[in-house]
Amino acid sequence: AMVLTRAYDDRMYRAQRQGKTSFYMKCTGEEAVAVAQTMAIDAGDMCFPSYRQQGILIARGYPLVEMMCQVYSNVRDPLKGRQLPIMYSSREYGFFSISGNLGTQFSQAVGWAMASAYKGDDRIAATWIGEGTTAEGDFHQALTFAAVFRAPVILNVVNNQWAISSFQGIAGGEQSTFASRAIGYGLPGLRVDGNDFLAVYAATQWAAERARNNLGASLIELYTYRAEGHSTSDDPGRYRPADEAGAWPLGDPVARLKAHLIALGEWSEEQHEAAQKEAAEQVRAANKEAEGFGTLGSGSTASTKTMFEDVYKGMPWHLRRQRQDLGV
Amino acid sequence: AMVLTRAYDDRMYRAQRQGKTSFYMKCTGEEAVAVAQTMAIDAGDMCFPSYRQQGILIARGYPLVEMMCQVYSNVRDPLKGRQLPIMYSSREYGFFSISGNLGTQFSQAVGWAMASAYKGDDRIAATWIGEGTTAEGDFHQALTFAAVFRAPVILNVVNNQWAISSFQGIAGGEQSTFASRAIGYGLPGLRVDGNDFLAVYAATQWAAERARNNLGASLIELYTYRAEGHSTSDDPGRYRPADEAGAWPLGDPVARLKAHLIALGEWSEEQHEAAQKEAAEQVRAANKEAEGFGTLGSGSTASTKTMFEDVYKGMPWHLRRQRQDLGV
Amino acid sequence: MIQALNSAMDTMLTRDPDVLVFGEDVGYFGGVFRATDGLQKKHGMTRCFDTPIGEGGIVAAAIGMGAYGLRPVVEIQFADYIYPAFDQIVSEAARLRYRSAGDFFVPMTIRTPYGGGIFGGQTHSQSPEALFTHVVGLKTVIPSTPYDAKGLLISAIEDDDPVIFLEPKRIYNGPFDGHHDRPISPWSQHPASEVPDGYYTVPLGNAAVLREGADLTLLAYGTMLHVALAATNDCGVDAEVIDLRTLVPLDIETIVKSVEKTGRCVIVHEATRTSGYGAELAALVQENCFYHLEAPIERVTGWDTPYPHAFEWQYFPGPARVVEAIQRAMGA
Amino acid sequence: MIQALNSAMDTMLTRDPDVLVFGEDVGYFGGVFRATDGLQKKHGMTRCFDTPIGEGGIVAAAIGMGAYGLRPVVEIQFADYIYPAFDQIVSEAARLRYRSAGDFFVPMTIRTPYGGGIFGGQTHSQSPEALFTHVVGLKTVIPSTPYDAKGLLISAIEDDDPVIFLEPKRIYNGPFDGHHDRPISPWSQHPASEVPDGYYTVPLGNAAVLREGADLTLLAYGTMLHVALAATNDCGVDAEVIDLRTLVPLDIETIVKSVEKTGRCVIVHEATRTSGYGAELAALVQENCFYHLEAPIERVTGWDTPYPHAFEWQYFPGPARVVEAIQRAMGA
Ligand SMILES: Cc1ncc(C[n+]2csc(CCOP(=O)(O)OP(=O)(O)O)c2C)c(N)n1
Ligand SMILES: Cc1ncc(C[n+]2csc(CCOP(=O)(O)OP(=O)(O)O)c2C)c(N)n1
Ligand SMILES: [Mg+2]
Ligand SMILES: [Mg+2]
Repeated sequence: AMVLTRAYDDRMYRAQRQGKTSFYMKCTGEEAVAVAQTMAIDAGDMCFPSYRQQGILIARGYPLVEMMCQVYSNVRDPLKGRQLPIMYSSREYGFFSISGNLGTQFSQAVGWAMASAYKGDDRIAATWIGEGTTAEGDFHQALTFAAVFRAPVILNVVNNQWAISSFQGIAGGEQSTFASRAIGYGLPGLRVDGNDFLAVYAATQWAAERARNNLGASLIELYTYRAEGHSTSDDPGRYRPADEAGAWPLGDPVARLKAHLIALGEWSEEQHEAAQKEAAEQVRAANKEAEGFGTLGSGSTASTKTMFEDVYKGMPWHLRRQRQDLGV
Repeated sequence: AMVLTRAYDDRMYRAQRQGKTSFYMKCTGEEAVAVAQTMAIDAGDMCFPSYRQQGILIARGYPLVEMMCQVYSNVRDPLKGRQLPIMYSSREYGFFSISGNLGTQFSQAVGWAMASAYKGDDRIAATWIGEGTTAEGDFHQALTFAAVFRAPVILNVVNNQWAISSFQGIAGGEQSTFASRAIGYGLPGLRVDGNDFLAVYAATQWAAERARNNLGASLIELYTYRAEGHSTSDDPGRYRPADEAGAWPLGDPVARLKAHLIALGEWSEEQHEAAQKEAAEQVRAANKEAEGFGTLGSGSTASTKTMFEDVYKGMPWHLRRQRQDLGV
Repeated sequence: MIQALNSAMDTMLTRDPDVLVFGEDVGYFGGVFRATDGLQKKHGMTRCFDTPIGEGGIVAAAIGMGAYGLRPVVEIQFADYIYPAFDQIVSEAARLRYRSAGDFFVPMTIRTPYGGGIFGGQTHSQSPEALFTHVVGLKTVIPSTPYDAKGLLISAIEDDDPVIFLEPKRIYNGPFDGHHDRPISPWSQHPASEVPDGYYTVPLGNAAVLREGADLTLLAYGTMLHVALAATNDCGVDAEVIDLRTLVPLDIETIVKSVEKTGRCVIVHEATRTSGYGAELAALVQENCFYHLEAPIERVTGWDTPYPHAFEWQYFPGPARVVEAIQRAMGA
Repeated sequence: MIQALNSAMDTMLTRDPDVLVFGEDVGYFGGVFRATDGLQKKHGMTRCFDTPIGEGGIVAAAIGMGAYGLRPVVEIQFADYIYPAFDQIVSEAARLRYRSAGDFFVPMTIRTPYGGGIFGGQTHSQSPEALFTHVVGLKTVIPSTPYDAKGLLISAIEDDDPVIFLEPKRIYNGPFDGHHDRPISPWSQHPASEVPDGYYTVPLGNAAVLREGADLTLLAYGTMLHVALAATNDCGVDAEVIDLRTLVPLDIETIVKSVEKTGRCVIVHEATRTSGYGAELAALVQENCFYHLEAPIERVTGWDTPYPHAFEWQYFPGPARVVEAIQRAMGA
């Protein structure tokens, strides 16, 4: 899944560069976070991600074609062209609608978990936030409510050391770790090497166990590195050394897992290459299909009148009138 | 000053009960917090209080008459009858305008401290928040900014165990102490007996020292007890045992300091009674003067046209027109 | 009215296990205005409970619960304190259905007392309804009678979209017509003061014509509805008084029908004037009834200042000011 | 326009040691739109710096600094992300002077890019100006040309009241008249595109008549000002085009004078329609010019939906829609 996620990112990034859509965000170097954590929780558990956990959908087998159609805002886009590329949503796959507003999902996940507990449901919630975003009030409200109401939720801080142009110190990462924020709320705070697939898996499994047994929430800081730019609108050359990514000692999660498995004799270069080829092929095929449904600007979108739908469950008179004004 | 504060509270509380104003809030049982802390910092240091630190003004010698005129919203009210009683403001006495919106002052104090540091000014800021209000986002933003910018500020959490009807556990006080919230930000967190005048003084002195030497912010949790109702609009009988206040082991800060000083031979019952008499007298005299300027409803207020002033520095046309519409 | 609101929540807690009621001081204490009095005792700690003091967290939790499938009813202690939750309301609750193409939605009701007349000063007197009417995806409801309060609140709770339910705190415990210097005529004299037990609804989006009239149309809601009625009686003009009840979606037909009949319109609200909801109403009326209008549409509103404690009655747009506006409109 | 804004801040940082510039990615990087490019390098880390990602904390810090006596200029990265700071803006910055009877005030400027036309989707395209115009104590400013952008920003920074300074991001890097399908005419063809070096001001509260006309008055601001001009050229109606520049306090005289002359008025903004600032403008125009109006006041606005990514140009109120409104107004 990590390999597939990377192949997907590369393809979509190229698509944006080719002008097939307006925007894209990669998670290169952070694949282990979303993928290992998704594997460590149950398929029924609810995820409240930030925009850098596309690996969740891929690990859960959400169709690549649908993801691509969302990125292309085309006629098959499940979100009807309404959202910026990569702001996926799928209730069916336990993936909450991504918001452009940072941090809001963190405290919402606590509410979902409270509801699950109220219903005696054994599903838990998991949510992800960037280290930069921990400075928002939502982070504090999430920890406060999670502690007070003993909500079955896993609160993940993805510390990829950068928030667009500002390094983790601007968010307070130099005075203390983000994991230690949990202490003051009486919550356990774990800090793991986010590029070590197995470590991430183990820590998440522990927290999931704890939540499922109604022992309450945990905070996990996943220490990783944003290997690429913040998004296709960003130019990291302006604020960090070009070779920093390469110099990052904890390396590439894919390469590390591969090396580890090969050392164990569970995997081989050949198998890996084959896996990469297969992923690339799968992505290529999916992209071919997705592009068949149109790319941004190709004019192949949901019908314009859908623009006025879903503001409310029904359509009040003023929206009907506006739709008529537009003549659709 | 503690004795005077209590005498003041008693008088104003009675005034409200007599219908001379709309609202009042006492700090009974918490006098040591504001008074000892004010004595431990410099007169030039800036205070961003909540509504329960009237002791600051009294300790700094702000005229009782002015405080009373504010409570009565009368013609001499320095705030021109605009604010709810007890929402004092005095730049001259280093007392920031009290807001009805909880918590906002906490992060503003950090900004003031950043400004002081920027100017190379050695004045520091001190701010107070109730334990219940620590759940607001402002609390988190204050600690984050204070840590990142190493602001010379003292962040005080007054844990009087109650937030209107909810005990400190609703704010997360059972899972962990409020002092421990500081750890996750890399700030020192102190927890002191808020009813022990000398302990409060010592802790505050240490934090002030630290801030003044540009070593950064500190968080102090002052553990005390709200001996009276939340405000004159509140009826604690509905949510806590009537005798709880009496049963509170850490007792009355005034009585404790008195006993301590008498034990040391520095003070006597007679001196204490004299002090109480003098305070009562001082308050009585001040109140006589203040009531002379009118009480709420007596009609003796600032002129009605002042209602339209200070919305902006100048008065724009629409406010001039509205003032004319009212015919003032 | 407070009992009517309490009864609405009691009724819904009884009917629907997915309804939860929570907020600051809402549980054990029953709310600072007693709106949730007895609900925790009757329905249990898991159905009606106290929260930390964090409006943002309260609304965020409600959104998450809504995404799960519950129907949270939250109380913001005063409308003046809803701003810490503004991001969750505007960026999240209001947009979730749209941005997820219907995949997720927020069947949440936010109850909050608004308005002045209680010497609450500038942070216990605000009327922020206009802000919410500008946010697409929200419904904004304001009752003016006990009967409507219960029926509208039940409709709001059952509604699958987020509803901002603003409660006129000045008339929580009895009617008030703006004549602060006179004895108050009791609810009993008010048509809609009888509150049936049990379940009933008043649909969202329907205004009520509380007084038929031929000469002028008065548009009001909440506390000001009663001020408008008092002003009508005071000046003897045959005004048609319309209680909007729902601000968004607005019952435009009822308004247009009335103004086309009367040709004159006065709008009354307590909120500050500039960009208040009266502006939208005036814009709509002149767009829809331009050729029927015989006089400029008048707005009687709170002044563009914070609500000053000592000047409660100089600030409050009472019957006298409404009468002046009516006379200007009739004179024109 | 972005260089003009940068120059305004550079000028003020140079002139006044009490001016500080900060926000997310504002310091070392120079802002995601480059508005503060080079300012940290030139004026130092203590004058222009990066902050944590917490809009509430950013504004709170600015308020505290203002209380100290500084003149903070903060950037909110997108207007869509200003809501976490809404409580500090509405409950604190806007009210501090009033509630302290002038004892404390907030000489803060909040800069933030607003508006669509860049395929930013629903959270990088919002126009929330109306919300701020309803908050007493705030001034709301929106420039439409590089010259005004610099002059108004300097005035805002020097102003002793809190100013919400909304920047039309669509025209940051060049003009745009709404004809997304045609080549753009460069700034050079625009009268006010020349930006002098150094210090100069454009006063707050004064509108500008950008085109005199006899038949109809077009009210617009920001990006839509250029759309209004384009529409005028497209339909050949002799419209008077007014750039409001400051929404609060509004230059009512200029507007009234124009509408009394033309008798027709069309209001254009990109924000959603219901309770948008166009409602206040329509209400004011009909209150002040009722007897001069020959046709209903038209509003051309964004639809009452979030800004949909794929339907950028069906949402954006372009010249064609303005022309239709002009023709309706002329035909009436
Ligand atoms: C409330 C809000 N403020 C600002 C932004 C603009 N913004 C988008 S991403 C980003 C940086 C986030 O960094 P981090 O939380 O570390 O997440 P990462 O991008 O590293 O995954 C910022 C400031 C936003 N989207 N929402
Ligand atoms: C933002 C906001 N939310 C709610 C309130 C209503 N309120 C006023 S005081 C109070 C309790 C505060 O308790 P605490 O912080 O412990 O302070 P204390 O009263 O104990 O000194 C509440 C909920 C408010 N004033 N502002
Ligand atoms: Mg990051
Ligand atoms: Mg308390």
